[in-house]
Amino acid sequence: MIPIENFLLLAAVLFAIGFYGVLARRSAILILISVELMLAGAAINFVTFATYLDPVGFSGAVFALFVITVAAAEVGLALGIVLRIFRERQTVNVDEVDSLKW
Amino acid sequence: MTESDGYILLALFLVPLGTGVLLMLTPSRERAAVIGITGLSSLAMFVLSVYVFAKYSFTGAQFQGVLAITWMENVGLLSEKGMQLKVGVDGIAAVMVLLTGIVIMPGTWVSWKIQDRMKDFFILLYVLVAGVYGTFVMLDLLFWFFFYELALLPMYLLIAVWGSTRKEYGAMKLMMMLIAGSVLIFTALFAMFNELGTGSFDMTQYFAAHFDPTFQKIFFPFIAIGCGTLGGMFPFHGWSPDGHAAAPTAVSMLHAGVLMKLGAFGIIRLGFQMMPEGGAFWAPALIVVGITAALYGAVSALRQTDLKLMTGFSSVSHMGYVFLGLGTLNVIGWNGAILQMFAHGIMTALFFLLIGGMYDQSHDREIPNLSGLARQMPIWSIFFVIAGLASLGLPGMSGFVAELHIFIGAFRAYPIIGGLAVLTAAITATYLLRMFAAAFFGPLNPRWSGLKEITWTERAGAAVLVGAILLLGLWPSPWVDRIAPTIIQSIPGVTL
Amino acid sequence: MFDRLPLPSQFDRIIVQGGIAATLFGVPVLVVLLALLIGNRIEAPELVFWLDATVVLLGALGAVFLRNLVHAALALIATLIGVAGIFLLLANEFLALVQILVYGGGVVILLIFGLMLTNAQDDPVVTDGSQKPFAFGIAAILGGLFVAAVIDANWGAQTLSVVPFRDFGARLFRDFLVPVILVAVLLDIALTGAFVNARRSSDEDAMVPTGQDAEARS
Amino acid sequence: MGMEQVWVLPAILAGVFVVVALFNRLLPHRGDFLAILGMLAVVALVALVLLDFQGAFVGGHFDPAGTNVYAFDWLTIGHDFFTIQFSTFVDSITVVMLVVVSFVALMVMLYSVGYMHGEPRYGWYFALLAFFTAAMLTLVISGNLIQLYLAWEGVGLASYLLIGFYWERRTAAEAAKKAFITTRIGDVGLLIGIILLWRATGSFDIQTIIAAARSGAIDETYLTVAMLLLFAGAAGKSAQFPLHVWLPDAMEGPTPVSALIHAATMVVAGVYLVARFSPVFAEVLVARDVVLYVGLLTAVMAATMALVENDIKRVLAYSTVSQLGFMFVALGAGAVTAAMFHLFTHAFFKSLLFLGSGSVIHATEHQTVEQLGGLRRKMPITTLTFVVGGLALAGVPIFAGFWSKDEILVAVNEGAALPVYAILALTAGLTALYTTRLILLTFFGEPKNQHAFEHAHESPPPMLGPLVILAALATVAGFVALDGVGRALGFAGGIGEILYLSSPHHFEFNAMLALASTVVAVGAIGIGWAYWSGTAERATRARLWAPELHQLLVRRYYMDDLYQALINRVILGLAGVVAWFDKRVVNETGVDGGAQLLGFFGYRLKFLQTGKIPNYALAMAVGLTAIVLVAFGRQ
Repeated sequence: MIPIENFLLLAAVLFAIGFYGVLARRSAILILISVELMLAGAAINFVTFATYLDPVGFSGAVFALFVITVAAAEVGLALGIVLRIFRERQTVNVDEVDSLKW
Repeated sequence: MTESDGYILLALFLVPLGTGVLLMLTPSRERAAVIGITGLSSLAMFVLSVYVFAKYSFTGAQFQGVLAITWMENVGLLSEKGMQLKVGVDGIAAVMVLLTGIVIMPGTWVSWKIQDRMKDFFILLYVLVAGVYGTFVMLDLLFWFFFYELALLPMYLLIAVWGSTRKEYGAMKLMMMLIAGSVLIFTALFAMFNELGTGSFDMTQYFAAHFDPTFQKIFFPFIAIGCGTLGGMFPFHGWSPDGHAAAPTAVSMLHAGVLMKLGAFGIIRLGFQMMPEGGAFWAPALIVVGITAALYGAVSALRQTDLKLMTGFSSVSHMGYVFLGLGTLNVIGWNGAILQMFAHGIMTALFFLLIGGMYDQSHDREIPNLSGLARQMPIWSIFFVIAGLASLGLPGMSGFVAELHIFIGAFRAYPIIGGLAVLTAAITATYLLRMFAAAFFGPLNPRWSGLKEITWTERAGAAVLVGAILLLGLWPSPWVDRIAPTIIQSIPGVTL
Repeated sequence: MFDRLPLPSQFDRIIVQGGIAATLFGVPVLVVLLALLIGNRIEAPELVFWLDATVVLLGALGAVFLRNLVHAALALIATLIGVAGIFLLLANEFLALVQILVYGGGVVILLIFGLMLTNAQDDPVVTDGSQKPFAFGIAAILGGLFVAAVIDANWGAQTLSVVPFRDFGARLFRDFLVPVILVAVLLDIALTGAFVNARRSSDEDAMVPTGQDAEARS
Repeated sequence: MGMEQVWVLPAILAGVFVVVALFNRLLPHRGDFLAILGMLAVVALVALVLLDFQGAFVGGHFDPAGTNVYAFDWLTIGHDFFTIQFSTFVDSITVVMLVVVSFVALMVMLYSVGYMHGEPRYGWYFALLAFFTAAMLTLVISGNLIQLYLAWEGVGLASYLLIGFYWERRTAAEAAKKAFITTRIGDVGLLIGIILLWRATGSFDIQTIIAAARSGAIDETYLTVAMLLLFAGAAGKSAQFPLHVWLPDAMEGPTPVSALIHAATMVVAGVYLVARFSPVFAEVLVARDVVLYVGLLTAVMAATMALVENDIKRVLAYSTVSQLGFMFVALGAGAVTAAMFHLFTHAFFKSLLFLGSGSVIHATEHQTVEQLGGLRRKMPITTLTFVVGGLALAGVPIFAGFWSKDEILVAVNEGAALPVYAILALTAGLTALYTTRLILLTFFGEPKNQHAFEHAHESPPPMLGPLVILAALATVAGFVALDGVGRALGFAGGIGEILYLSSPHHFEFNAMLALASTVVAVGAIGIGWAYWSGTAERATRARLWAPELHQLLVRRYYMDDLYQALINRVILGLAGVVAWFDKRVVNETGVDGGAQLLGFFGYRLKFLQTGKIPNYALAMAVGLTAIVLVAFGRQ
C-alpha cells in the first residue's frame, strides 16, 4: 500500500509550483494554467483523504468532482474576461492592466 | 419613584423619537403643523423631565424606576440578560434629565424662526434629543453607547446644513474629534465586557464588578478621554469653540447645554462608577486638566472678539470646573461638579439663545462692533447680563452654588488648586464685564439702529432658563438632596 | 486563425524535443525505481506512483517555467493526465475519467484557443513578471510548510478503499443533490458570463460617434 | 417685631424690588411710591427692633454674643457633614448698621424723587435702590458667611448696575466695569478666606468660627492668612489701598446713589466685616497691623488726592476713601467702638455732602469747581447744609465728625505707635483743608461760569427735606457718645457701652487730644480760607511751586496708569499668548495638523495601490503564507 504521505506531498508540491506560477507569470493565460495546477493539487488532496480516511462516505471525492466542475466554469469565464481585456488593450500582460489603482 | 415610572423613563426618549416619525409624515409646507407638533412634544418632554426630577425620591433606592425589557440573551457571546432595554435613574441622571427638559423646550421655541427646511431640522434635532435622554436613563451598556452615538451623529448634519461661519469646517472637526473619542469609549466598553465575563451588558453588574486594579488603571483613561472629548476636556476641546460658533442656535444650546454634560456623565457612569480605583488613580490628572482648562479657557476668552467663540471658550473654562470637581474625589466637589453641569447647561443655553436672537438680525457677532446694543434691545440685554452674571458666579445664581461646592471640594483636596479656581472666577468676571461694557453699553453704533427686540418666543425661552438659574441659585436644596445621597451611595472611592 | 496553429513540422520539433527531455529525465528515474523494485524496497504500485508523480511534477514545472506559451499548455496536459493517473492509483476510476474528459477534452482546448486568440504578435517571448524572486521565495516557503506539515502530522489508521461507481453515484445524487444543482447553475451562469464577456457587444458598435457628436469632436 | 424677626426687613424690600422691576411700566409714577413705602415700613420696623434691643439691653438680658435665630438649612449634604444654614444675627453692631442703612436709604429715596424726576428708567432706578437696600440689610444681619457673601455680592451687583445707570456714556460703562472687577479681586480673597475658615472649623457660622478662633483651635499662621484674605475682601469693598481705584470712578453713577452706596452704606461693609471679626483680629496681631497700616496709607493718600481734585463728587469720593481709612486705622488699633462710631456719624455727614453736591449738580448741571462758585447767593439752604456737613467732616467741635474722629485719635494714641497718631492727626488737618477748599470754590467767591450761575436755582422740597434732616443729624449724631445723651436714649453709658464686642468700652474724652485736634482742624480751615478765598491766580500758586508733586496727585499716584498698564501689557498679553497657543498649537497643529498628517500618510499610502493584479496576488500570498505559518507554529 502506498503511504498517504506520498500523495499529500505530491499535492503540496504541485500546489506550491502552481502558486509560484500564479505569482511569477505575466501572461493571463499562463496564470490561468498555474491556477489549474493549484486546483489539481487540491483535488488530489481531497481524493486522497476520501480514499484513505473516509471509506464509507468518500465526501472528498465528491468535492473533487465539484472542484473539477468549478475549475471548468472558472476557466471558461476567465477566458472570456481575458479575451475582453485583450480586445480593449491589445495585451494579456497583467502588468499592464492596472486600472484598479487610485 | 415606582416601577411603573419606568414607562415614563421610556417615554422620555420615545416621545422625541415618535415626534421625529410624526414629523416625517407631515408635509414640510405645513409650517403651522410642524410648529404645533414640536411645541406639544417639547412641552411633553419638559413635563416628563420635571416629573422624573420631582418624583425621584432621595431616600429611596439608588436606581429608581428600573424597567428592563430583554432584547437578546443566550445568543452568541451573550448569556442571561445579555442585552436589555433597561432604564432607571439615579439622582445624577434625574438632574441631567431635568436639564435636558429645560433646555429643549426653549430650544424648540427659538427654532421656529428657521425658514429653510424647518421640518428636517426638527427631525434631526429630536433624534438628537432622544439620544441624550436615552443616554441619561439607560442602564444597559450597549444601549447606552447606542444612544450616546445617536446623540452625536445628527450633529454633523445640523451644523453643516443649518450652521453659519465656516460651518463645514466646524462640523467636520467636531464630528471627527467626537467619533475619535467614541472609538476609545467603545474599546473600553468591550474590554469591560470581556473582563466581566458574564456575557451581559447589564450596567448594574458592572457597578458591582470590582475589576482588577491594573485593568481599571489602563482603561479608565480610555473612558476619561473618550467622554472628555465630548465634555470639552482640555486639551481635547479644539472642536468646542469652532463647533459652537458654527452651529445654529438650538444646536448650540443643546450641544453646549446638554451634550457636553453627556461627556462628563459618561465619565461618572462608565468611569468612576465602574472603575473606581482607576478613577482614584487618575484623579490628580483630572484635577490638573480641570484647573488648566478653567484658567486656559478663561484667559483665552479674554482675547476673543467673536461673541460665540468667547462663549465657547467660556464653556471650556466652566467644564474645567466640572473635571476639577470630579477629580477632588470628595462629596462636596462631586456635588459641585454635577451642579456645575446643570448650572452651566442652563446658563450657556441662555447665552446661545440670546446670541442667536441677535445674530439673526445683525449677522455680526464681533464684540467691538456691537456698541450700545442695550438701547436697541433692552430686554435682550437684561437677559444677557443675567446669563453673564450667572456665568461669573454671582451668588444667588446657579453658577455660584456649583462653583462654591467645587471650590470647597478643591480646598479639601488641594488648597492651592482651590485658590487658583477661585481666581479663575475673577478672570471670568473680567472677560464678561469687558464684553458687557463693549457690546451692550456705551453710545449706540448707528449700524444697529434698525435692530428690533428679540421675539416673544425667545423672551419666553429665556425666561424659562432664567427661572431655572434663579431657582437653583436661591434654593439649591432640591438638587443637592438628590445628588448628594446618590454620590455617597453609589460612587465608590468618593469620600466625604 | 488556423494559420496560427503549430505546423506539422513544428509538431515534429515539439515531439522530438519533448521526447528527448522525457528520456533524459525519465530514464534515470525509471532505472532507479526499477532497481528499488527489484531490490524489494518498494512495491509495484509504488513504482507506478513514483513514475506518475514524476510526470505530474515535470509537467507542472514545464507549465510554469517554459517560455513558450504553447509548450507550457502542452506540459499542462501532461500534468493533468498524470493527475488522472493518481486518481486511478487512489482507486477512483470515475474521477480519473472525468479528469481526462473535462481537462483533457475541455479546459486545455479552451486554454489553447485562448492562447491563439490573444497572442496577436506571434511572439513566444512571454517573460515572467518582475516579482519572480519574491514569488519563488513565497512559493518555496509555502511548499516547505506544507511538506513539513504533512510529514509532521500523524495520519492514523489508513485503509485503501475502492470507490464503487454505483455508491459514488448514489452518494452524489442523493446526499449532494442540492450542491450538484447549485454547481449546475453556477456552470450555467459562468458560461453565460463567459459568452457575454467575450462577445463583441453591440454597445461598443453603438459607441462609435455619430451625427453631431462626431462633428463636435472632429 | 423683635430681633428674632429681622429677616422681614430685607424680605419686604426684595418684594418691592421684584414688583417694581417687573411692573414699573404699569404702576403710577413708575412705582417709586412702592419703594418709599417699603422703605418707610423698614425704618419703622428698625425702630421696633431698636426698641426691642434697647429693652433687652436695659433689662440686662441682652447676650453680648447676639441673638442668633436659625431660619433654615439652605443646603445640606450627608446629615450635618456639610450644612449651610442661613441665619440672622443681631448684636449691637448690627443694630447700628440697621439704623444707618435704613435711615440713609430712606433719605436717599425721598431725595431721588426730586433728583431723578424725568429720568429714563426711573422705575428701574427705584427697583435697584430697593434691591440694594435689601441686600445691604441681609449683609448686616447675616449670621452665616455664605449668606454674607451672597449679600456682599448682591450689593456689589447693585453698585455695578447703579454706577452704570447712565450706560450710554462710555465712561459710566467703564467705571461700572472697573468697580465690579476691582471689588471682585478683593472678593476672591474673601471667598478663599471663608473657605479656609470652614476648612479649619467645619462651619460657616460666624459666631462658631469666632469662638473656635478665640479658643486657639486654629493654627495662628493659618488664621492670619485667613484673616488677611478676609481683609482683602473688605479692602476691595471699602476701597482701601491698593484696591481704592474704583471708588472715584464710581461717581459716574447718579449722585443719590453715590450718597447711599458709595458713601454711607456699601463701602462701609468692609469696615463692618472687620469689626464683626474683630475678636479674631485681636488674636492675630500681624493681620491687625496690616489693617492699621493699610488704613493709614489709604487715609493719607486719598486726602492728598482730594486736595487737587476739581470734580465735587470726586473730592467727596476721595474723602470717603480717606475716612474709611480712618475707620480701618481704628480697627487696626483695636478700637471697634471708635470705628463703628465714626461709621455712624460719617454715614450722615457724608451722605449729606453727596446729596448737597447733587443739589448743586441738579441746579447747574456742572460738577467741576472750575465751573462753579458763588452759589451761596442762589442756593442758601443747600449751602448751609453743605457747610454743616463740611464742618462735621473737618472735625470741628460739636459737629458729629468731631466726636468720632476724636475717638479714633484717642484710640490710636493708646493702641498704636506715636508716628501713626501724628500722621493721622495731620491727615485730619488735610481733611479740613480740602473740605474748606471745596466749600470755598463751590459756594463762595465769584461765579466762574456766568451762564451756569444764572441758570442755577434752589432745589425742590423733596431734595431739600432730606438735606435739612441730614444736616440736623450731622450736627447732633455725635452726641450719642455722651453719657447723658445715652442715658436719655435708654443706653446708660452712651454708645461706648453698647458698641463693644469683647469688653465694655467707655467713651473717652481726652481734653488735651480734643484740643489738639480742634486746633489742627480750625488751623487747617484758616489756612484753606486764606489760600483759596482769593483770586484764581492765587489758587494756582502752589501748583506752580511744585508741578511734579501736583502732577503726582492729579494722576492719583499713577496707580490707575499702573493698573491699566498691568492689564494691557501683562494680562491681555498673557491672554494673547494663550489665545495664540490655542489657535496655532492646539488647533492648527494639534487638531488640523493631526488631520493633515493622516491625509499626508493617506496620500503616500495610496501609491501602494498599483492597480496591478500580480502585486495584489503577491500580497495575498504573503498573507496566506503568514497565516499558515502561524497556524503551523501554534501546533
